[in-house]
Amino acid sequence: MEKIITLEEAVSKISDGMTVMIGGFLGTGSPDLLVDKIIEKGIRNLAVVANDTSFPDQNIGKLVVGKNVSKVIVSHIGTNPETGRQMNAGELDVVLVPQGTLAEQVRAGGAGLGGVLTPTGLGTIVEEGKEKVVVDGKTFILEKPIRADIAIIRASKVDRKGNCVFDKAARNFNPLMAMAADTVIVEADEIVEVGSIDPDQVMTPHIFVNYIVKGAK
Amino acid sequence: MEKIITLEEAVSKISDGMTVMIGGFLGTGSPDLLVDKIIEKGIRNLAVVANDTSFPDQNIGKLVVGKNVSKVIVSHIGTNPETGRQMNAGELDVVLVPQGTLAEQVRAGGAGLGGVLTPTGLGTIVEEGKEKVVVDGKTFILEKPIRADIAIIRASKVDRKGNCVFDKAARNFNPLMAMAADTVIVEADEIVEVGSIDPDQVMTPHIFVNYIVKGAK
Amino acid sequence: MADVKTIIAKRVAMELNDGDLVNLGIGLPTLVANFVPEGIDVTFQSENGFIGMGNAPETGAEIENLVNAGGLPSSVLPGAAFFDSAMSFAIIRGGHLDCTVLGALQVDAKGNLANWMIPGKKVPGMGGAMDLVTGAKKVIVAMTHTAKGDIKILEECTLPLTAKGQVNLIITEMGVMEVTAKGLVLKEIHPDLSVEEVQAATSAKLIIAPDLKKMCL
Amino acid sequence: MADVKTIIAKRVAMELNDGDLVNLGIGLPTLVANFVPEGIDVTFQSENGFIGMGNAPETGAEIENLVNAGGLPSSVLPGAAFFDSAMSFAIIRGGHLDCTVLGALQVDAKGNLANWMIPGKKVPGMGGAMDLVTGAKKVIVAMTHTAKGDIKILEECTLPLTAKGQVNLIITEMGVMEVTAKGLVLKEIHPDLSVEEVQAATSAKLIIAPDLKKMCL
Repeated sequence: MEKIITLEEAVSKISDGMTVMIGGFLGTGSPDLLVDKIIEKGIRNLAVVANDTSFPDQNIGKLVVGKNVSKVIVSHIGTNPETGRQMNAGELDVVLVPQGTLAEQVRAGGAGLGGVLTPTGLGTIVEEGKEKVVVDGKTFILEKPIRADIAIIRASKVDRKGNCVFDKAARNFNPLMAMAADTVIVEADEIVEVGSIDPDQVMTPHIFVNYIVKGAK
Repeated sequence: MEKIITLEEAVSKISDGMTVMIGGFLGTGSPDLLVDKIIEKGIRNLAVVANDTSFPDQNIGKLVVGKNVSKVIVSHIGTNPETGRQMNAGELDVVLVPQGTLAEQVRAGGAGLGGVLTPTGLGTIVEEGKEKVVVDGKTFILEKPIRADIAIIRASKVDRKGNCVFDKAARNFNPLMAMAADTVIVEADEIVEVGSIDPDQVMTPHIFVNYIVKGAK
Repeated sequence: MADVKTIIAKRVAMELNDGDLVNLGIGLPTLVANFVPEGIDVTFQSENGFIGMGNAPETGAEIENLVNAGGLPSSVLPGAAFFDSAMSFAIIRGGHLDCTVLGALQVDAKGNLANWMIPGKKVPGMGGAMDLVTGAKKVIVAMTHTAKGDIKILEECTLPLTAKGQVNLIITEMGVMEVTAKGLVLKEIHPDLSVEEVQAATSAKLIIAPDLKKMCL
Repeated sequence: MADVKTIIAKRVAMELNDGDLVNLGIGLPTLVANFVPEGIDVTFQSENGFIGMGNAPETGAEIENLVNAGGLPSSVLPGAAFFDSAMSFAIIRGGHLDCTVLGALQVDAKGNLANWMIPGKKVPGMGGAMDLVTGAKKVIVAMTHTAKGDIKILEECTLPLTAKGQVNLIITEMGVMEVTAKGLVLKEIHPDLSVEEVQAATSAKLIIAPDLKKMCL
């Protein structure tokens, strides 16, 4: 099964209205070529799950500015004023989630768990409308798993089977999202032969990865 | 803070009646010297959380044979006939847990989550006496987090701060248990200088590790 | 008659597809790896913590810390990846495993499986079996049709269940049975046997597929 | 008067202990790293995915994929470790973080904190703040006592909360206040100020510690 495809082929897997997970943290570790291609193709009405909406001129930030997105589920929008503007204008649905909760929700989506029981958000507006579960006298918010149609992630080194290695702080949400989407596309800074990554150092096993595109590096 | 201590000092942290997590899978990746020292010291009445009770002549298996243990929380006892004999004779309390549930319970204990919502065990005796939670129409068993007083784990390479690297299939429960105990002691096949492990390849960050003992290798 | 185990393992192998991730239980199911059809790429998981499992190494060529879920020496193929037990069962529970092949003490017309304990006699524990049967996309029971004459394919299991309603296919030396909403459908039959002979060895009422085929030995 | 931010950061640093894992919020709290007392070893976490954070690199010496949680270039010290966002927040939520230092829009006598949104005006999102304040063993609010004359230390917060009852200590240029069951106890005061002056800048009723000390500048 050949997983390496062109950018054009990769983005053809993404349609208007899909839920898309995008790896990265303020742009670090985000799949830049894939996002640029989404904008070029004019795909719209996407629901994006990501840590943040980055900066206006970077990755997810550009998707917001380009109005390719109708909903974002993120922990932070402060670095992208356009996200706040669209939210206040009623043009963009913004769901804000505590970062650790978001990470566990994505992990739960990938791990077949029914939800996440977290103390984070208790006594705040985050708990509004959510079920609470008491375990041994302690109260937790039940946060639901999150899955997506597509995850687009970025890795520094990927073998031709799809085993991924991430570099430094570019790891962040990437390995979690790779587990939680029906289709996973990785933008690889470097594509290497199978067998050249030490099996102990694989961070995302190849079985999670459907397609590989070569990044710009 | 010097973390490297002697075997004698390490085992002095363990007292009769404690709950002890022990890494390993049928002995692979288990801390052999620490377990032998527990037996030598005659520590008794331990509650052991582990994947299995290994073989009678190996690691946790020896603890069972030596009657150092009054309770085990494990997924499998089939390779150690003595565990079954003690269980049937009413000498040992055996709690059997599906392996994936056990892994998540330990992880939840370490990650501050209130519990695990899993479909595993539905319709079986595993669900007996347990709360169920329905999320979006699907039913899950609520399994509680597990923590321990002490975790004793095994790593192949550990730096003097406590950063751990595990080797091949010896990883198993070790990194999970390192997160879920009040005190964590790692038996290191090799102790290396701080800075000699690539920060991208650390599998258990040093902040989880309280003490390091040199293994037999 | 050709070796019974070989007949079963060969037939199971025909169920595997290119790109599949497969987990083989201990014993008979392990033999399936020897019969993967040429030209397809199947990845085997060992639930103690890796994918890309290869054959057992020859005596003397064992690799330290590399054992399978039965604790026996194992090997990995190029492109393998090691991980911890939480990741291993995230793969299993999260629906990333295409197929699991297990033995049974009993299996029934509703797809219930019992393979982890005989109360008062033998309680090895469920190990990873409950997660495997609950999480895998396709669950194949591979076993001899009867156990020394005792019937194992029942209208309803009497032993404690491993999972409820999760079995998809039962493959024995006598035939191939699919679990459907209406009951067990006999889809293939050993060329030397009559339908009556198979039914006589089966408590569950067999529905005979209109296009009943001869099993390929 | 010495630089206000320096006074605050220096005083916060005195709260750190040998072996602590500490997370510093963006802005003023970041300065704390410059004043860690000699002879103690403190590890800093960056919640986007590492521990062992060092100083910001000089211009031109930035390291690819190495940014802090504010997206700014960062560095790591020997013994650092990178991980994904789920692990990062397992550390935070799981009680492995000894101390978090954050700014506030408002903080109150009950230990409530508001620092993530001003409804209708500014909604940057909570990022990791809710998890940090909920999970850290010790929560220190480090901020200027008032915001351009506006009072920030209240009897009860009026802005949406970040977390309920989690703040332990408030450190400003005017003094050090501990959150207790009875209310805010003023434990240290700026040497140039009177208790009345501090109370005048504070809405919450201050309880004056019997052993009220002069703040060490």
